[in-house]
Amino acid sequence: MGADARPQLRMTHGRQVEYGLGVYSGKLGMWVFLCSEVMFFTALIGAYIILRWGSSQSWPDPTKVLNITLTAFNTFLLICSSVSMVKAYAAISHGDQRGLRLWLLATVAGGAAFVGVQVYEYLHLIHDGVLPSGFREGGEIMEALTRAGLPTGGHELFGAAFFTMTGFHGFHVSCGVLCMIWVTIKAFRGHYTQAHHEGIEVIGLYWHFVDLVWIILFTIVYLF
Amino acid sequence: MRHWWFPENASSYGGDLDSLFYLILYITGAVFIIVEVGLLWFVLRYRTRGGAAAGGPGRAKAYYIEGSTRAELIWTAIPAVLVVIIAVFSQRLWSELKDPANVPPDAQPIGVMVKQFEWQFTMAGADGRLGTDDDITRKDHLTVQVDQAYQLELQSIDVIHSFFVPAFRLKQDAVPGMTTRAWFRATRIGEYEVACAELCGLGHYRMPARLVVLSAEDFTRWQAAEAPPPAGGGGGQ
Amino acid sequence: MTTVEKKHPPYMLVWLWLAVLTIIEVWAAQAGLTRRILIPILILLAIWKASLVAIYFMHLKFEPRRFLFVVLAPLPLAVILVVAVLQEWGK
Amino acid sequence: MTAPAGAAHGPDAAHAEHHHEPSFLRKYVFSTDHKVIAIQFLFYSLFFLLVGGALAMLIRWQLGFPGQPLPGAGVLGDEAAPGGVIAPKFYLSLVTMHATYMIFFAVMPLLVGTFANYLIPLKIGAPDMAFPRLNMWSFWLMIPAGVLALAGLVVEGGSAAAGWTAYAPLANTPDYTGVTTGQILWCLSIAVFAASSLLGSVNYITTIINLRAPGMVWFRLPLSVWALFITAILAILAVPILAGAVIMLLFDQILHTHFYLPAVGGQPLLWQHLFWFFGHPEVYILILPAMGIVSEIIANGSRKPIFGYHTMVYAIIGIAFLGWMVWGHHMFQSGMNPILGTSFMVSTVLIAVPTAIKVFNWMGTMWRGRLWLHTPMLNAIAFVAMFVIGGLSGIFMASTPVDMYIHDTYFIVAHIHYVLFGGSLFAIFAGIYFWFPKMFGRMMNERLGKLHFWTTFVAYNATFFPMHLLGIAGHMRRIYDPNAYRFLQPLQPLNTFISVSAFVLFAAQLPFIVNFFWSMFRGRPAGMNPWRDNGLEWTVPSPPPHGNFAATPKVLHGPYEFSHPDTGEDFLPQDQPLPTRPGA
Repeated sequence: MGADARPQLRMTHGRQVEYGLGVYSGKLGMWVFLCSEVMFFTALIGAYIILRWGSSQSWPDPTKVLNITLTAFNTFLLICSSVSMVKAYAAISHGDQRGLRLWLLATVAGGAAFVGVQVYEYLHLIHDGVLPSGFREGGEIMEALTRAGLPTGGHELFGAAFFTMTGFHGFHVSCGVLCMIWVTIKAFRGHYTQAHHEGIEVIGLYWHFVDLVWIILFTIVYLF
Repeated sequence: MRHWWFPENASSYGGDLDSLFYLILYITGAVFIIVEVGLLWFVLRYRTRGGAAAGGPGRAKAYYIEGSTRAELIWTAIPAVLVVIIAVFSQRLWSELKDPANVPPDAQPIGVMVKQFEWQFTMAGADGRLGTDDDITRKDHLTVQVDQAYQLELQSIDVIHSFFVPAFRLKQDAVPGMTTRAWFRATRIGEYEVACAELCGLGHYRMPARLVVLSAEDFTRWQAAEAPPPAGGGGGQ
Repeated sequence: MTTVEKKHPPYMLVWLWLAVLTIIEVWAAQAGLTRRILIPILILLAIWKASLVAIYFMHLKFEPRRFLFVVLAPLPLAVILVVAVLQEWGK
Repeated sequence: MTAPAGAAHGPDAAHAEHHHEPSFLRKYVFSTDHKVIAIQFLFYSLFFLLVGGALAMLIRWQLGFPGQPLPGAGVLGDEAAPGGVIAPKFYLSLVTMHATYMIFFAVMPLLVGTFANYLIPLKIGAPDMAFPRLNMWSFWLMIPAGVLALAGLVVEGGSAAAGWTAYAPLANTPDYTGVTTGQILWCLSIAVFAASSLLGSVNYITTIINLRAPGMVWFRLPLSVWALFITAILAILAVPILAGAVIMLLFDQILHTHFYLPAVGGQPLLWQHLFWFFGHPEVYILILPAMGIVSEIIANGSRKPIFGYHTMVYAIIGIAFLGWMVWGHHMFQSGMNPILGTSFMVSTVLIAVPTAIKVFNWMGTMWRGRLWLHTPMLNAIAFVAMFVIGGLSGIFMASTPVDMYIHDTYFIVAHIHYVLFGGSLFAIFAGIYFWFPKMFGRMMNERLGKLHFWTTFVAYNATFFPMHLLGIAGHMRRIYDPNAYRFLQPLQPLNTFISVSAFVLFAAQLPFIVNFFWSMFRGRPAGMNPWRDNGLEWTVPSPPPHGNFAATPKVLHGPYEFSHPDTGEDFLPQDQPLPTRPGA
């Protein structure tokens, strides 16, 4: 995703800071793309809010259905991965190639771990009977809710909304991890120097955006 | 030509709707004529013969004007005023049609259950309330009394349909999972057709229903004849 | 692109703030507060954390002011959509 | 903003030595040159325009001659057209796919694919788009999207049959329409189309903001670039909503989720809100570029500066801004809260004001001009004439009670076709006639062009104006055979007349097709500036070389200095200085 390397574009790059919003093309393009991602998650999270608080349907209590402590750890993991991304950017802006590589590896590890925990949580939930089409009769969750005397109504939509939102967020994190691996390989080849490292900042923007969406998702889906 | 224009109005508010339509027609018609005649006149008045060579050096040039804010103010203000007029008149009729508070107090309920490709009407019997024993249920057939207000309670079993009576200028979608309401008051005795206006599958084009408006006496006679036997018998079919 | 040496905000401090706020959130969610108090608190904490990430990690602090217009463009639209549709049944 | 000292404004030395010749594959197929990508989009969308038109002919045959076998329809197979008579389910697939192809795969790629790709870099003086590889991907993603959309026609069960609006319970429950894989393919093709459209829009916004030539400040941008810029912003913010909504519709079908199924708490109206929240910015995506193209061509054809340039820019921004607050006018009768109906009526009625400003400003441009009625100018004037009818008929729908009668009738179909065909398509024809010489280096034949224009103009009005009458008589949309309703039977002569005119309209496109392919190889060679226009694209040879400008142009004034009193010619390209008045 780094800036285009064609010679004459680099010449025009030099001039563009003067005209645009004072932001080079790669970063501006990524921010415009992130605006469209905000609208995409607006559609999904907006639908969740509307389905949950719009209709009179009762909604199973997420803190009971989902494993909060595991996802809290997962959120912390993603925040650490975000920090390591920023440290990588700070390292290369000081010209520290070794620091860049180490922090990039940490970021990739953090991202992959996050996706791993997410997949584990999915398998655990599906095993317990939380499906996109609703809670499975006789599944672990249905038993637990009925035993605790909690309402199980409206569970048909819970699975659908939960899996769609967190699923697509996981998909975006996985794409981010793949791009990060590609950037790390280029970093090991010395592609980024102190003078030219837009690629790191652009992938960093995407990574922090994905972390930002997770912060909102974690609060709305898991804690309410 | 009668058929290529509005069907004859047969409901109380149909006349208001038609007059609002004509108000908008006259306003937009005037603007339409101004623009089309203006365009035609400009084309005929200012066209040049020479085509490609028209713009050579030394030839007469067009009038060099960047624009005139005065003219722009005029053709901003006038459309703004016209659309506000249309909005005000529309809102008055809209609240009369849709505001639950404006439903005539004497309106009798009619239960409309729509399913893929047929209408089922449940007319309140003599007691004027639904859910009582004297309700009359008919498929694709609705009988009402003239000059009596009725409130439709539309429900759909499967997909979205739309209850459309062109003669009454009435249209209201029936959405599964919701009860949508609409009221009308027939003002002309006769038989009218009910159509489905929202795409609802293969049979969307063939689900007409008959809506019969009877005078007061005929209606009571019809109601008595059609009412189910009082001993809790099922609705006559 | 010969950029002047970029100032870097205290990343570790921001990281600490984020960790603390997350712990507070999780504690609040499980402390059995009534929903009327819980939901505003959680929303505020989420917005606080999100703006921390956006301002410091995404370097919005160092971008020209005009650029914020591009960044904040979708938010009012999201609010318009959700609020208008909630009007539908949220009586 | 002082210019950084290091930036060289002289001829781009680095550009001169860029001489290695790319392979045929790199140059024409997987090219990252915005001009080649634009021409790829052009052929792609003209193909879908033809396919969409053919489906429309089948629809008109069934409505014009209900139940009668169509000669040669046997090829469609027994399931779709038993004995040559179109079956009801196939009819619904025709209606759905006609709209889907025309909107998503013909008009939008033409306006936002072809013209944006071709004009933006050339008109702002940039060598290419900001992200050439991303630009290439935005075209190559359209191939799977197109294949998925076409696959519906041949797949078992037929293609999607729930209308291009795919309203909720009908579209996401296979047994209501009998279509299973067709609807899934439709959802997938829309999702892939959304990805391609986003990549394109990211490119256009970044290029316009960052890669403008020196001197090309915001208010020297041509109106077509302004329109394409605002359209790209609308696309960036609206298309993802469609992607999200369509993905939920897809999950309803394959994962048995219940987003829009009311039985278990889902909301059918949720789909309508999400779809139309995308839908209305979408129709402005379809019309704003057309308005930009028409502004260029009317100014050129009148040999006169555009009337009120700044107002035109603010009108585009006004339309785009209001475009986000009107989506509910598609849902007045859908069971939506009537109070919301009032607010949507007010915002919809307000949009008529900036539109009226634009129309009167176009007329102001033609007033006291020296009209050179070349074919692009004829099409542009027809755009203004026809778009006015479409805009005015829109006011009938904005008025909520009148919409109660005409909603989902042929009055709406007439409105759609007056703004989309009378509006966007006439502007597209104008744009193709106008920039064809720059794209292919040869002029299109004027006589064939005028023949195509007049026959299309007459047949178009004969086809779509009577639809207003059908709508007023209460003729509903998307019905297979109107004679099932007694009150529609007297309208059959109108339907037959419309169908015959539609066949004439389709045949009227032949001169354009012949002209298009014949002129590409045998047209009169066009010089650098055949239309004597001011845009930067007319200061480079046609077709422009790779990298467009030998030396980055320096822009000295706005793009509409026609008939300037002190210049010899009646036009003044943007990179030539304004003559200083002798005494000024």
